[in-house]
Amino acid sequence: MTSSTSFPRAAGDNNPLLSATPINMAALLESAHHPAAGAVVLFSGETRDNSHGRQVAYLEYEAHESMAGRMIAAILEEAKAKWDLKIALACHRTGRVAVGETAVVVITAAAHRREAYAANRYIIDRVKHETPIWKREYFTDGSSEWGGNCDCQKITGDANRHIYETDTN
Amino acid sequence: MTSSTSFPRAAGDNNPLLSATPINMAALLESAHHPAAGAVVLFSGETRDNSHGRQVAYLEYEAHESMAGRMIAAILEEAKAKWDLKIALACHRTGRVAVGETAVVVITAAAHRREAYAANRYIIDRVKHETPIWKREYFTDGSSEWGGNCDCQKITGDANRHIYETDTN
Amino acid sequence: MKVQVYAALKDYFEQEFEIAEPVHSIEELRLLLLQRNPAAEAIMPVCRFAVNDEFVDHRFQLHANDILHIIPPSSGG
Amino acid sequence: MKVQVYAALKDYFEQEFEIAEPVHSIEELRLLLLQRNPAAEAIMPVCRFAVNDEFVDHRFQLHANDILHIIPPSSGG
Repeated sequence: MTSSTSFPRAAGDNNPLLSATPINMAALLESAHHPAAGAVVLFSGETRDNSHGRQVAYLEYEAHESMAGRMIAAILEEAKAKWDLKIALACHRTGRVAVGETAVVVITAAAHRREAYAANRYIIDRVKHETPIWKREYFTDGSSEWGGNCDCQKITGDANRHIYETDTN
Repeated sequence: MTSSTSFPRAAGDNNPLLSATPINMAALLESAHHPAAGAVVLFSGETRDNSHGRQVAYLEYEAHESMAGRMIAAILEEAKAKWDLKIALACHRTGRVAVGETAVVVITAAAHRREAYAANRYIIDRVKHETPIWKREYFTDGSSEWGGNCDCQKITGDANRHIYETDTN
Repeated sequence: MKVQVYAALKDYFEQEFEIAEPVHSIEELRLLLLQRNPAAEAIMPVCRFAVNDEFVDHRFQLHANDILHIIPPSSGG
Repeated sequence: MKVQVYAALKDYFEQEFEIAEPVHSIEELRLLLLQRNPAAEAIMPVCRFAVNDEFVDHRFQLHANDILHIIPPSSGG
């Protein structure tokens, strides 16, 4: 993985979109209040201690950072416009993420909760399916493998067409 | 409002279900990690600076505390069982809540994000519609009024039957 | 019988008061309160009643020592 | 032409390498890589190609100075 100290940032916000070090969740949440937002939704994707029946020791994330950062920023901007969000933040970890630690966080703030939830789910679904970020699962037995790929194209026949559980319209 | 220092608590958790003082969001979120939970969703309902076109100065929440606490605990337990949540927390403010401050927080942690989002929305919808908690809106012009009642029964004809946007089954 | 009301109901009744008259059901209590303040008809139909912290319906039979809470529609969150 | 691959693709190719042969399209590049390592057929069909950090389709015309990134299916989050 390319190491980098200057991660891309979303327009008008100071939070990195990718982070090689643990995400400061408290600070991020604290930064997400807005006087016109009655609803703030935070999603934290965290390393589970098991995957497909095997005991997970930790994950390691690799990213094509310049593309991933630019894509996350674009997804946030799109969601902001679509749901009139007051705030939209996201940050994805690279490197080693221990069990119970946050691998990705998404925060959305909107006037009402319907929009905050819908936008939040939209952002995380797209980040997970579309951005060039990959996890390698390290198991407690010492083995490891590339994990949990998006396999939408087995159904859509197109690597750029994904299936999302929620209707995002 | 009855003042009380011993709010009811949910079984097996140390967070108060009602709080007369600002909610420590960072601590609550920090307490919501679980090794078997890959998804944590937090909802924060916050005071907006406007309501029906009027400028809001702050809100004041009143509760029938013993009932509200017991009902919130029951809703959390029901959601936990329904979606196999690893963690379900909620806390609702009483007293004065400034613009941008949290009036109610719900945190759900589940193996996967679908369950964490669905349960979170289910809990906040029920807390808002069903529990004996009321807001009084104080406007910047000095006036105030009881605000934003649940009015589902105008449609259902029954104060105990509510309409939820999401299919909670 | 002790009655406690909340939120917008406080515009119509004292926050806490005693009922000396013999009332045997929620329905009788409701009618008594509307006699005391007919304007409460604006909100009473949408309120729920709780006895000893459990919601009850209008046919619920009351006892002299019951503690009544009258619960306007929720506006939490 | 410089090629960079990620994640599971690194089981089949060096993380970064140069292509000296003249290839004019993504499709030609794809075939060349499968000649070099036929086992990559297991993953190549589900990969996306990016040139200068933009996704491109198989008909995209390549130039000698392009930087190619081959992107396996995402597994973020």
